[in-house]
Amino acid sequence: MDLSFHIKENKPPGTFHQLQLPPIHHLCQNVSISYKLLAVEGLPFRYNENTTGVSVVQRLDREERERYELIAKCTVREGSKEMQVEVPFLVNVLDEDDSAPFLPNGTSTTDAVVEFNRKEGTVLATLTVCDADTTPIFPIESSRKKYTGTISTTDPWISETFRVDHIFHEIYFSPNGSQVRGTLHEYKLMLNKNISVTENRSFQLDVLVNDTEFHGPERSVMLHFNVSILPVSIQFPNVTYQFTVNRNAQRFAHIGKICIENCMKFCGVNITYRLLSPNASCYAVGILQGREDKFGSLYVNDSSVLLRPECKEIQYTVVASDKQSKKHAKTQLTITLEGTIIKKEEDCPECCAVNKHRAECEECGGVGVLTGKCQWRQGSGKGITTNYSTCTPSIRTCPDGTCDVIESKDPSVCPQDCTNGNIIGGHERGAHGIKSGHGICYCFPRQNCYCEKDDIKEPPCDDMC
Amino acid sequence: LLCRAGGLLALPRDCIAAEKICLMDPACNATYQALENCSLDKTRFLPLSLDARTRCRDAKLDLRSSPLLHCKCHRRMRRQKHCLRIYWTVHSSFTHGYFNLETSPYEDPANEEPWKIDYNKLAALVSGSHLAGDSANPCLKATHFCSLNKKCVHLRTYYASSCTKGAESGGTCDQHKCHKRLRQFFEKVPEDFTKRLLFCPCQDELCGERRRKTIVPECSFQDSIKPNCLLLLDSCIKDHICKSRLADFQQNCQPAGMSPDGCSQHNHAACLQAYMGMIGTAMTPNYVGNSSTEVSLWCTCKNSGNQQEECDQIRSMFISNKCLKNTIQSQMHLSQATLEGQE
Amino acid sequence: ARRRDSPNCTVRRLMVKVRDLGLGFDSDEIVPFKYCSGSCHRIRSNYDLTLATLLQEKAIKPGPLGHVASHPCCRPTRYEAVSFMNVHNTWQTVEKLSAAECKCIG
Amino acid sequence: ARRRDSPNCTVRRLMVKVRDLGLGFDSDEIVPFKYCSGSCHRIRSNYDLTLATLLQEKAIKPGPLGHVASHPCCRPTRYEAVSFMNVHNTWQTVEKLSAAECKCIG
Repeated sequence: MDLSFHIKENKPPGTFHQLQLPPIHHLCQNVSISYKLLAVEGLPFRYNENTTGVSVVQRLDREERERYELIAKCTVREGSKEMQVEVPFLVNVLDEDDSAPFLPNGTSTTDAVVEFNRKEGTVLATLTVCDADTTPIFPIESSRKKYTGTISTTDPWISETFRVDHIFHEIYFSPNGSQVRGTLHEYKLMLNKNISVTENRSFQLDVLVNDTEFHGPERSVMLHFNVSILPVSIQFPNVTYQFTVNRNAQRFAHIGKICIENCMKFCGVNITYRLLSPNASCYAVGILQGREDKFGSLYVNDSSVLLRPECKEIQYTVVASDKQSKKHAKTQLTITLEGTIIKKEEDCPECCAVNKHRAECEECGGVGVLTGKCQWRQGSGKGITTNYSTCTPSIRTCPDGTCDVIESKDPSVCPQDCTNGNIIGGHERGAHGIKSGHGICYCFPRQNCYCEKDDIKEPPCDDMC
Repeated sequence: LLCRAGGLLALPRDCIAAEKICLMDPACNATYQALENCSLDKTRFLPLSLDARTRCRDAKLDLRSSPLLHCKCHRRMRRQKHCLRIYWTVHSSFTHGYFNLETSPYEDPANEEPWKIDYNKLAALVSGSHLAGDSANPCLKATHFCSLNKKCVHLRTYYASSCTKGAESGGTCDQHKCHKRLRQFFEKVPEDFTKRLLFCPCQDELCGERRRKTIVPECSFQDSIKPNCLLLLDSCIKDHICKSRLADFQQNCQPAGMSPDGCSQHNHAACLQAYMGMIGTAMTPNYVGNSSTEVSLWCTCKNSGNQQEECDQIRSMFISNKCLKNTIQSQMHLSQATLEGQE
Repeated sequence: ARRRDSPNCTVRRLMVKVRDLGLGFDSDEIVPFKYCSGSCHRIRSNYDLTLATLLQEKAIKPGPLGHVASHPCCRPTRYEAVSFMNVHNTWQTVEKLSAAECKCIG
Repeated sequence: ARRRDSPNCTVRRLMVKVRDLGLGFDSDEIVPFKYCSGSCHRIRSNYDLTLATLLQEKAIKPGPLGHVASHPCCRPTRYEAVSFMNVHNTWQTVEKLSAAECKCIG
């Protein structure tokens, strides 16, 4: 059995507990019971043998020490016999908000640069404030209200454009050897909305941190963020784009990607790509862009054009424009058609993924093929694996675990990556489509996909079928 | 109220029946309505005013002759949640501390389990069939027994499939449904199977990991950040089922320093049942790792402020509970002995 | 000897190692596999009688196995999933693996 | 050579003498007989894949033909009756003789 007590810090000295002598003490004449408090040397506690009262002799400071582990010893004497029992006598010091916030390494200033990442929610910089007091995480609302962090500005643009996020966690201080809990408060300066590419300004943004329940001086600390918002340009690298396309390519064949300078670094900037073509009769190529994509994807939009001998080299102007700032950039794109036209195989499915075997796969074409024929990807064949065998219009892009913007245009392009229908047989489902499969995976667009070993014989179809 | 046709009718043990009887009597009905207002759920932990407390205490005294005062609930009953709501309505106003939940609302566990499986017959079936092979993994062997019992295999699939749905493609699972089906599994499947699945004695980490994964931790309790244990308790107390399971656990797994088996109730079966009853609630406990039999809640006492002690108390209910530790150890030895008996 | 009628369509149960399901899952667990088997001759129609005759007279070629059925099929009308842990202690669930109920259908 | 996929389940049509229906009607008329034929592979389930494996591994004995089906069946979902006059110029109708619509079921 442990004796455990809480004493609020900063309380004046006094008795906080009375050790009781059991009633039998008076009845048995030759029995004596006495108590002692051990391990009190140097500690602010006293035990009065006469009154059996336990008292604290000075105000306790939790930030100095928050826990005292004493021992209460009881001695029972009966004649010459003596019995002793010791039990832990724990004193926990409860916290009061009696410490002011302070800067852990004296830094109240930091830089916050906005360049390519201009998206709402981006954390630009973080500053920390310490407090020797504890901050309970439960219930969290009251702690958040207690320790505030507000942007102090009169500029409505700043209040609209930035916000401060506050999180805190427990840290330990070690004044004179014992470990005491305190709090590290983190204040993150964040974008509260997307910033235009043309925005270009620098200023100091101040955040007032206030320990609302501390009543002493210096209850608040001012944090300074040196904010610099750099303008970014919308321009193509000084090259023109050239791609060759095989005349046997089918609709939705991937041609390539178009990207302005630093496009992969941009965030929160909505760049859209368009093609302008002077030569309307040879208009074979289109450009698409996924919701999260930062580039444009070129694809074959009309495969019949590829078969026209008069269309050899097709010129386009590519326009990239930013919706918010209306800024745009242009560059040249040349598509060269190559290859001799091959006869399309009869009786082939429209979708490569339907083919279950290499032979029928490589004999047939299908939606999205680059050179007129589907490609067979031979897998490792061991268990359920991402490297499953399958028939695809292009091994480079399908299956790759991503249902990209071109594949999502038509269920027949790459059902392996895009299906949300049933997948039958040993498999693991990805965010879309098949993440891994057993043996050969084949799909019937808008119906099921199957992953199964090839050695489950299905009687071959005789010529009557 | 209960003297009819000259004979004293037995008190209805379950609270739903008791409530029906009480509501038929105007006086009891009025008292019961008064107690409903006292129930802490309604007052959201607001400290009751002095006269409210007196009114509530008088209401409870008035219930002395009503069957509501001593009614209980069964773990496997239909409308268990309704029964528990009645129980806590009657008992809520007298919860001593925020943490000690007084007595368990559940009927005495001893006469709870209606069916007894001839586990040895099943064991013979498994070891006789060429399928089981000579697996040294006791937890795997427990699944072989489970697969021979229709209810076990069906309800095991029922919880596992719903606890893993959505999570496989990087999404999030439906924890509420997962909890419900975990509770169904531990309530409806004979304990001969659930105990062996959950408390299988492991000698290696592969077996230990299978044991740890049995209740699908990624969905049943794990989260990206460990919550504070006070938050876990707060969520539990607000839910009648969790609160009841916690009261049952506190009662049946109460450690007692002086007692040889470490338990104040000396009933390992009741403690195991109470522990399994916690699975599928806000305070779902589980093995801490794959190389020890230590169990714990998924929570931390960091940032507890002045409630550090209460928080430590919640955590130590599981992590340093001698009664629970002995109970789990003895079940594992029992399973080990049964396995060795079959080989 | 009297030719006894084939057993009617019903659920049959078999304990199978997960590995033997042939789906590629690597697990040491055993699961119950329930399948439908049995005769559906009792509920044939005029169509079935005629089709059986034409098949027998080779007026119709059957094509691959099971492409032409001259009687209703003994098939599951309700399925069950099965969950298990694989050798990496990862939970996996196979949907519609086992037959929960069988009937003559079609 | 490339193995072409079996054609899907569909209605097929055959002109048949009433006598050849095998139902015992004595008539010189010819009637259209429509039946269902084709593959149902595209809607198999995990049950079917597993059953096919267990059959192939002889873990399950197939029993008489058609008692165990490891894929849905191509069967009529709607029937048609056929009427004709027999050699005694008496009208006769055979109910549910011909398939009006076929689907993969089960």
